Formats: sequence, C-alpha cells, structure tokens
Amino acid sequence: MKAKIHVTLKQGILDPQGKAIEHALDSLGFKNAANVRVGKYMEVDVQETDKAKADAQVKQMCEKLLANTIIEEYRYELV
Amino acid sequence: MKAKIHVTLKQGILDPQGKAIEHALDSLGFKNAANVRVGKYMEVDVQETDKAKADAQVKQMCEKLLANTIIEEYRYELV
Amino acid sequence: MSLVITKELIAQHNLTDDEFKKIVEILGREPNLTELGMFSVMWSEHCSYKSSRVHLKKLPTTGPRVIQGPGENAGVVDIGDGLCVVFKMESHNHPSFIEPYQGAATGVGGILRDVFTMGARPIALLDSLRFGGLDTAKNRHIVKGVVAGIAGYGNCMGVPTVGGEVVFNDIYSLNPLVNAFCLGVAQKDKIFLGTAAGVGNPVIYFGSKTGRDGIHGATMASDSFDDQSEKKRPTVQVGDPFQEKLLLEACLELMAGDLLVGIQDMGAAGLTSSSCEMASRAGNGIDLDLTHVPRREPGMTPYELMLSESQERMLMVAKAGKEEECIRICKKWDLDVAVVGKVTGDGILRVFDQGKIVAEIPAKSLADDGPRYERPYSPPGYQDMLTNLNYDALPDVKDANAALLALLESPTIASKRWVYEQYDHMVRTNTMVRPGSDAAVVRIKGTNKAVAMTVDCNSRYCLLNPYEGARLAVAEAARNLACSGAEPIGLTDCLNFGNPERPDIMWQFVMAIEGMKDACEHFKIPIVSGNVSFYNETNGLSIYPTPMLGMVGLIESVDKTMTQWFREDGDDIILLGATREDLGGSEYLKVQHSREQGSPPYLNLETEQTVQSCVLQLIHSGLIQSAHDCSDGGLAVALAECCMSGPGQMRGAVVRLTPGRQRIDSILFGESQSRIIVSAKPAQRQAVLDQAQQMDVPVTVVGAVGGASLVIYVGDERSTTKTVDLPVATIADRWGLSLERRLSQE
Amino acid sequence: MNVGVIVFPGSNCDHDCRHVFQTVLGQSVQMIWHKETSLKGVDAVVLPGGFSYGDYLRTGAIARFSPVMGAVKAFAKDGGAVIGICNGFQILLEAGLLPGAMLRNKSLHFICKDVHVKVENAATAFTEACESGQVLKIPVAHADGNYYTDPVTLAAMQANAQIVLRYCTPEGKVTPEANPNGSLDNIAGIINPEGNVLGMMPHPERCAEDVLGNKDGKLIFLSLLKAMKVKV
Ligand SMILES: Nc1ncnc2c1ncn2[C@@H]1O[C@H](COP(=O)(O)OP(=O)(O)O)[C@@H](O)[C@H]1O
Ligand SMILES: [Mg+2]
Repeated sequence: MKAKIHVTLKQGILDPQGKAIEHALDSLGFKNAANVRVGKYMEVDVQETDKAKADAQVKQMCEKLLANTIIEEYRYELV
Repeated sequence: MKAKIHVTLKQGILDPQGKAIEHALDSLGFKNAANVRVGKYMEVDVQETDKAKADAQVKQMCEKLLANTIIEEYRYELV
Repeated sequence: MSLVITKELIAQHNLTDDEFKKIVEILGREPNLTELGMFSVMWSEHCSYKSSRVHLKKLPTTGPRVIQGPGENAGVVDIGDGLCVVFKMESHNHPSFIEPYQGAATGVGGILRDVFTMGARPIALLDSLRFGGLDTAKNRHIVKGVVAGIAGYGNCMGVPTVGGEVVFNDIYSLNPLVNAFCLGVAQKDKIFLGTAAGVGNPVIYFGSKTGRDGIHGATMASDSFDDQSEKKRPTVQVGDPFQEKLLLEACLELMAGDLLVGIQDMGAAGLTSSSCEMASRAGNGIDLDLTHVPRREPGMTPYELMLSESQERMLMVAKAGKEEECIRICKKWDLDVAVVGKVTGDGILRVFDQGKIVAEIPAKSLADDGPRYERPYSPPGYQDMLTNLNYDALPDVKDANAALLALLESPTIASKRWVYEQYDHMVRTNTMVRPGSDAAVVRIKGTNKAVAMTVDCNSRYCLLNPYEGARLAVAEAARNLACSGAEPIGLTDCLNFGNPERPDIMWQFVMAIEGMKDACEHFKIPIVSGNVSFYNETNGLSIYPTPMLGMVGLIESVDKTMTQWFREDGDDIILLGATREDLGGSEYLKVQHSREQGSPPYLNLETEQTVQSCVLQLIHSGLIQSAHDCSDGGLAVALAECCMSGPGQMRGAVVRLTPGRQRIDSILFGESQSRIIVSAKPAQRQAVLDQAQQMDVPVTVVGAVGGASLVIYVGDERSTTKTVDLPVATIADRWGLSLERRLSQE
Repeated sequence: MNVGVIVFPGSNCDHDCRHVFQTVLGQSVQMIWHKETSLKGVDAVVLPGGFSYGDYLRTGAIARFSPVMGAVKAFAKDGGAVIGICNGFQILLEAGLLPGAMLRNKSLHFICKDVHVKVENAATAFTEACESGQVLKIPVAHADGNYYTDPVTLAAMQANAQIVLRYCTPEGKVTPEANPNGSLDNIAGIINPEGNVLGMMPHPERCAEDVLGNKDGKLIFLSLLKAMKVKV
C-alpha cells in the first residue's frame, strides 16, 4: 500500500516560507493569490496488505518521525 | 478558490531527504516502509471565481515560480 | 474587561499573593486581565531578576574600557580606534527542550537583536551547549535539532558562529542548556540605548507582525518542568531569520541617519517589556495604541498583543518629525511598520485599543519595582559526600593507551567538528582562528586589531564546589584568550541554575557569584552584561550549577595571534606551569571510574595570572609557535590535541613526563590548572626558558614534535616504557569522528 | 575596474565581495540594490552568496525575479562578465543563465569547510591566472550545492569545457570522497558556452588575504582583472 502523507504547520504558527512565496507571487503580478501555506508531502510504500495494520503503522510513523507534532499536524490516506 | 499544489522531484532524480527518512524509519523498526519520496505541498487562495481562469493562473504560478521543472514536477487541484 | 481576578488566575500567572497585593497597592485598584498579564511577565524571574538581583550587584562591572555595563541590551567595551565591541550572552534553554530547532534558532535571533539594537553590526556568534548523553534517541534528537537551529538562523543572518562549547552529561537530559553569545562592532560615539526620551516623540513598531506565539514564554522560562509541561506547548515561537536579516539592515540604516532617540528589541515579554523598559529608563511614560499594531491573525486581544513573543520585532522612539523617514527605510526593507504611540511625561504606560484604555500602569513599577527576594541559602547535606573521595580505592591506570582513547572518544572531549561544520564560521571574512583552537579570533576590518572570544564553564567543578568552580571558569576563559594572544577586556555571563526557591540551589548561585567576583576582581575583568536562567529543573532534579562565561579579549596586532596546534617537526614542546595530583572532578574519573566526585583542581589566582602573562609575553616576542591550555582530560589530551587539531598536516610528538611520587593517571589525565603547552623552535628554547624563569613560572622542556605517533614516557630519563604510544592517525580518527558516529545511529 | 555587487534581500556575502574588490584589489565597487533596473555602467557583475529571500521555496528561486535581474540578463547577453558565488550561482541557475539545478546536499546538512577544487579549464576569464589542473583550496558554505543536470546537458558541458572547477583531493584527484555535497561529476563551478558567466559554489572571497591564512581564492579575482586588462 502507498501512504500519501501531508504535513502542515498548525494554525497560528508562523510560516515564513509561505509569507515569502506570497510576497513573490504578488510581485510577479499574481495579485489575487493569498494565504500561501507551505507544507511537506511524502509518499511511503508500506508493505502490508491489511489496511488496519498499515493505518496504525503510518500513524505511528507520522507521530514518531514524519511530523513534528509540536508545530505541525498531519493527515494521510492509504491507497 | 483554493489551489492545492504538490511539487515533487521527478522520477529518476535522487531524493536525499527521502533516502534519509527511509533509513530513519528502518532504524525505528518500520521495516516494511520503502520508496520514501519527499515533496512540497502548498495551499494558495486564489481570489477568482472563474475556474478556468483560476486554473490558468495556478498553472502559471507553478511554471514560473513554485516548481523548478528541471528537477521537479507539479500537480494541483482547485477546490 | 469585567473578568474577576480569581486566586486561580493569579496562580496561573505565577504571581504570589504578596506580589498580587503589591500590584493592587501600586495601581490603587485591582488590575484587569491585561494588566495582570503585563505584571506577571515583567515580574517573572526571567525579566525581573527577583531572586538574583541582590547578588548580581556584587559583580565588578566597571573598568577603564567599559562604555556600558549591565542594564542595557548588551555591554559595550572600548577597543580603541574609535571603535567598541558590544556583546552579551543569553539562554534559550526551556524552548530548546520543547522544540529544539525553533528554540535554539530563536535564541540566536534574540541575542543578535540585543546586539544590533545597540547600533553594532554583529560579527561573531558563539554557542555554549549542554546535553544529555548520546545513548538515547531523545537526546540525539535534541542535539541535532539544536545544532541545526543555530545553524539555520546564524547562517542565514550572515553572522559567523566562530566558536562555542558542547558538554554532555545525563544531568542535562531533561534540561538541555542552549546559551548563545553574540559580539558586534560599533563606533564608540554611535551607541544606541533603549530609552524613550523626549516627551511627544513618536513610538514606532517595526519588523514582523504580531501573532499568538510565545504568549507566556517569559513565565515559562521562570517555571520548572513537570508532566504538565506538554500542555504549554502552543507557546512555541518560530523564527524567521530572513526577516531578521532585513531587520538588521534596516536598523543599521536607521541608525546611520539622525533619526532615533532610542531603540529596543522585543524579546521576552514583547511589547510590554520594550515599552515599559524604554519609558522607565527615561523616567517617562508611553501612550501605546494597539489599534495600529500589525497583526498576523484576526481577533487578537490586548492581552495577547501585549504578551506575544513573536520574533523579529522592534520598537523605536524617533525624533519628532522624522517618522516619515523611518517609515520609508523600514518599507525599503519590506518590514511592517507603524507609529503606535508617543512618549509622555507622566511616567505611565497607557495602552489603548479602539479608543478605550485597556491598561494603565506606571512604567517604572513594571520595569524596575518588581519584587526583590533575598532567598535563603545553605549548602546541601550531600555536599561533603561529593567532595570526599578516597583515591586509594581507585586503581591507577593500567592501560594508558586505552584510557587516552576512551577520553578522546568521550563526547565532551571529542572534536566538535560535526557541530561547527554546520555553522558558517567564515562569512564576513574576518575569521582568523576558526573553531577548534582555544579561542576564536576575528579581525576588525579597518584596523590592525583582532578580538578573541571564548565561552567556558566546567559545571562538574561547580557542582563539587560552586565557588571554586566559578573561579576556575574565569581562569580558564582568560587562559584560553591568553593562549590566543589576547588580553581579556570584558566578560558576559549566563548563569544557569535550578530552582532558586530551594536553599541548596540558591547557595550554589551565591557561591558562584562570589567566585566570579573574586576572580574577576583579581584579573581586573569587568562583567558588562549577562543573563540568569533559573528553574532548570525537571521533576525535582536540577542541573549542575552552570555559570557560563563568555570572555572577550583584544589582540592589538593581528600578527600576534596564536593557535594551539604544533606547527613544525623538530620543535621543542615546553610545559608552563606545574602538575599536581588533581584528579577530583576530572573527565578521566568520570570516563574511567564513573565518578563525578572529589574536589575540583586547586587554583591560585596569582600563579594563574603569571602563567598567562608569561604566555602573552612569549607570543608578543615571537618566541613560540603554538600555545594550548590544559583543561578537560589533562596533559595527555592536550598533547593529543596539539598533534591533530591543526588544519594542515597532523604531527606526532615524543614526550617524557617525570612523575615524582604522583599517580600516573594524575600526571596524564589530571586537570591541574595554570598549565600551558607551548612549542618553540629549538633555537628559541633558551629564550623561552629564560623568560619563564624570570617570571617565576615553572617551565620544563618535555619533548619534541615529530614522527607519526604520540609517544609519552612517564618516568625518569632511563625509563624506556612507552606509557602512551598511539599513531596520530588513530587518535585523530577516534577523536575526530566520535560525535559523527554516535549521532548517526538512529 | 568598476564592479557591481548586487544586493538581494538576504544577501550576506555582499560586503565580503566588496571588501575583496575594493580593499584587497583596489577597484571601485558599486552596491546595486535588487530593485534597481540599471547596472550603472559597471564593467563586471557579482552575484554574492547568502540567503536571498531566506532561500525559501528553493535557493535563488525568488531572487531571480528581482527587478535587477533583467539588467543582469541583458548585460550577460552583451558579453558582460558575471560571476555568481554560492547563492549567486544558485540564482544564475534559477534565472536560466546557466544550465542545471541545485539539490540538497547529500548529507542534508549545511556544510562549511575548506575543500579542494581542480581548475579544469584555465582558459576562462575567471581562471586565466591559474594553471590548468591547478588545485585550489577554497571554503564552501552551503546546504544546497548538489549540482544536477540532465545527461544531455552534462555531455554538452563536458564537450565544451564548461566545467571549470571540480571538487578534488588535495592532490588533485577527482574522487567521490572529495565531493562534499554529492554534486554530479564533482562539479563545483561551471561557465556558459560564451564564457562570460561563471557560477561556483566555493567562496573565493573568503580566502584572498594573508591574514585569513589562504590566498588561493584571489586567483579567481585576479583572473577577472587580467581578462579586463586591469593592472594591479
Ligand atoms: N548575570 C548577570 N551579570 C551581569 N549582568 C546581568 C546578569 N544578568 C542580567 N544582567 C543584565 O541585566 C540586564 C537585563 O538582562 P536581560 O533581561 O537578560 O536582557 P533582555 O531584556 O535583553 O533579555 C542586561 O543589561 C543584562 O546585561
Ligand atoms: Mg534585550
């Protein structure tokens, strides 16, 4: 199974990258682009056929390593 | 409208970050995790109600700024 | 705000009943919530120094070179040529435990602001770090995060991190220490202070927008950790070094014009501290209108705006009529900027929001009239147990090769290359001596001078005897500078301790202050700035007392700069100073015998100073090729470092040490003070000996540089046993790659 | 010679480059703010190191849209000498003035240390004061110096001698161990086919004076002066 994982900054946490990109888009003439937020996207192959097991594992991976849960939140889907 | 943009390294380009994460997952005991790829995930609010126009704009943003098409590919959806 | 101030609310703000009573007395009424918050941050230990102030007053802070001592954002010391150096050290311990990367990064951001807010361009950073052992994944995670955070911020700012210190001890597992030092250079007559002088002058906010980050950071830094700390996590601040770089350039441009009356960064307690401190210093008040404060999120309350610790923000008081020019410069650098108030003559910090007064407090009572405590102190019952060590129960070293390798590999002694290669330590093209020698040396462009900097503290010594430990730290810092060719000109400190409400911790603190005072007075080194970090304690377990020192020295002529490594085969190796049986508190006892016990090494300040003067003389008269002080790991480790720490070729050495009646391990690994290893061309041998003897410094030619191994004979001339015999390549590998190997385990 | 040093928001080696040209080499230097649209008649352009726009998104990705870059492109097209150092190199890549792209260092760490580079082409305006095959010791300081390009472009660059500097051992051997960041073909510096735009990751401005213990980097700047027929 493939896990598709999105890790994003929690609401309220400063996103300097997003701010800089927003500014750049603006100077490039994309005046109607706003609220840029930048996160990470990861794909992991999980060699596991049992969906529930895979799910538990991916959750653990996120908690332990892939997301910094102090400032980030994550979500994933299994396909 | 909100654009959800994924920027990932092209197939065949070495992904040192993905490699490092794979290695770390392995040492953490996630022996069945493989082929980790790391990319960027961005959300941009596009103040535009016409879907076709918004689409054209987001495509331009990606081509011009958000992705470096020498090494990266992108995809997006508008919601 | 009709909220009732309950007992719980007061306690949540870390205020005692008495403190609350005093607030009511000052205001003549109950505070509202915003006011309560403002008092709570300003009267926190972190901002008010309520437990330490009475003792800090004892430190020597003046001297012929001192332009600005403690009390401002940073200290200022004259270096001649119309220039001065501006420096300070600060802790970011608690945030770095919670989120290592951001905690350390914002710590660097904060100390940089303290320096450039004074009008100085920062030219060097150092960092002093304490971590738990590398055998747990959690500790390794903290180490990696902290180092990456320091790198991430300092590198982006273009300020080189030229030195520092890293020590590992499990006592720091739950309370790592992250202390950052910054030094800048300014013109002597262009120093800016944090003062709100001139009634009617506009108060201008600039930098980043205000968000909800770090609310209660200052009170958190004044609190011990417990199992509830997890809940306080949303207070994490995220740094934006790019924004700070713009802030730096904007500040220096603002300061170059004739625009400003005063300026201060928003550090701990943000808008509250910057406004009330600036007002209080000038004996003025400020009317502050929150309506104009740039914000990142909608719906922020006055409480949140006044307490937010969002990074990369500043407050300036401009000369009346100059606000347009100030705003233009800020905008050039893409900064948010707004006039948010004006200076008043009534001494009140009056905060408005949407036309209503939301807080009204005498600025001075917030900034300066916080509580002062003379907390009780007494030595802990276990102190004697720590110092009494029966050495006879410890067998002398059998395999000195193995013992030396074990020491070289121990993370505290091992090369810190893994750390400093992640730091840009060369940007600004001033770094003459890079990380890896006794002190970092940075030239001052436009002059023939250089400054040397070092951060030092052996906290094990401080645990065993806080008074001696603090004296030893001052001595070691000065010795590191002397070995680099520099005269000490000033000191900053960062005093990291446990909970001051405990008499034993307070005793450690008071003793350490006494030790620093005595040593600094003896060496005539003024303490011009500093910081106190209490409550480094988790579940009742407190760190070793760690009074970190950052010392700055001046090198009058760049060609008199010295480094620690051997330079040429055939050179004589000469030891200045005497070796005593000083095993107490040594790294050797810890590594070989798992003991952190005994009395710290003996220190005589007279002797120490003579040895330092001697090495300075030798450097100035061009008689020596290298100089390295003996510290952690003793003579054997110091010799090994002389062999392999140089940037070029590694060099071997053959050395003979004569023991007298001392234990072999104390000769090789004892940490006797006031010792320096120098090397000199044979032609200069006599001159070196003469110089030392003339100054009454014990001096011995102990060997020569050369070969591919480090060989140490311990015994008289006839003895042929090589007590130590190790290829330099081997020791270099063990010492050089130890950290990398330990950190690469997941 | 009149040298223009471009200052992007977040540039931090701009002063260092000015120092080398002005104080060490006695040339005149103009600092050019990124919002300018003219290069004020300078004879050569330096894109200095640093973290333009915080290196957010990708290194150099935002800086290449700065107003001044239009003028830099035009200057380069007219044959003007342009050197991009570190972040400057990254900007040149993003701007398309040089081929390829930068990936994260293989170690994922920022790396600051001395490295050795071999001068593979000493017949350029930026290396003519060096011997062919000469080994220079120059520091690097970057997190994204892992050069990548597609095989076709690489082959073309090799054929045109566009690879000017390669990471090597102190003895001049181009080996994987001598490669600090995983860069393709040990590439440390490349030039455009016309020979007037150079990008290099190592920082020559950091080793151009005795007081810093190393003058190897000075050769890069002396080459440029030589090419411009300036006496020093
Ligand atoms: N241990 C100390 N020794 C000397 N001066 C100190 C010490 N601790 C704090 N100070 C001085 O007290 C003042 C307030 O310090 P601090 O609150 O840390 O500054 P900031 O507001 O920049 O965080 C500073 O001038 C500082 O130099
Ligand atoms: Mg300050």
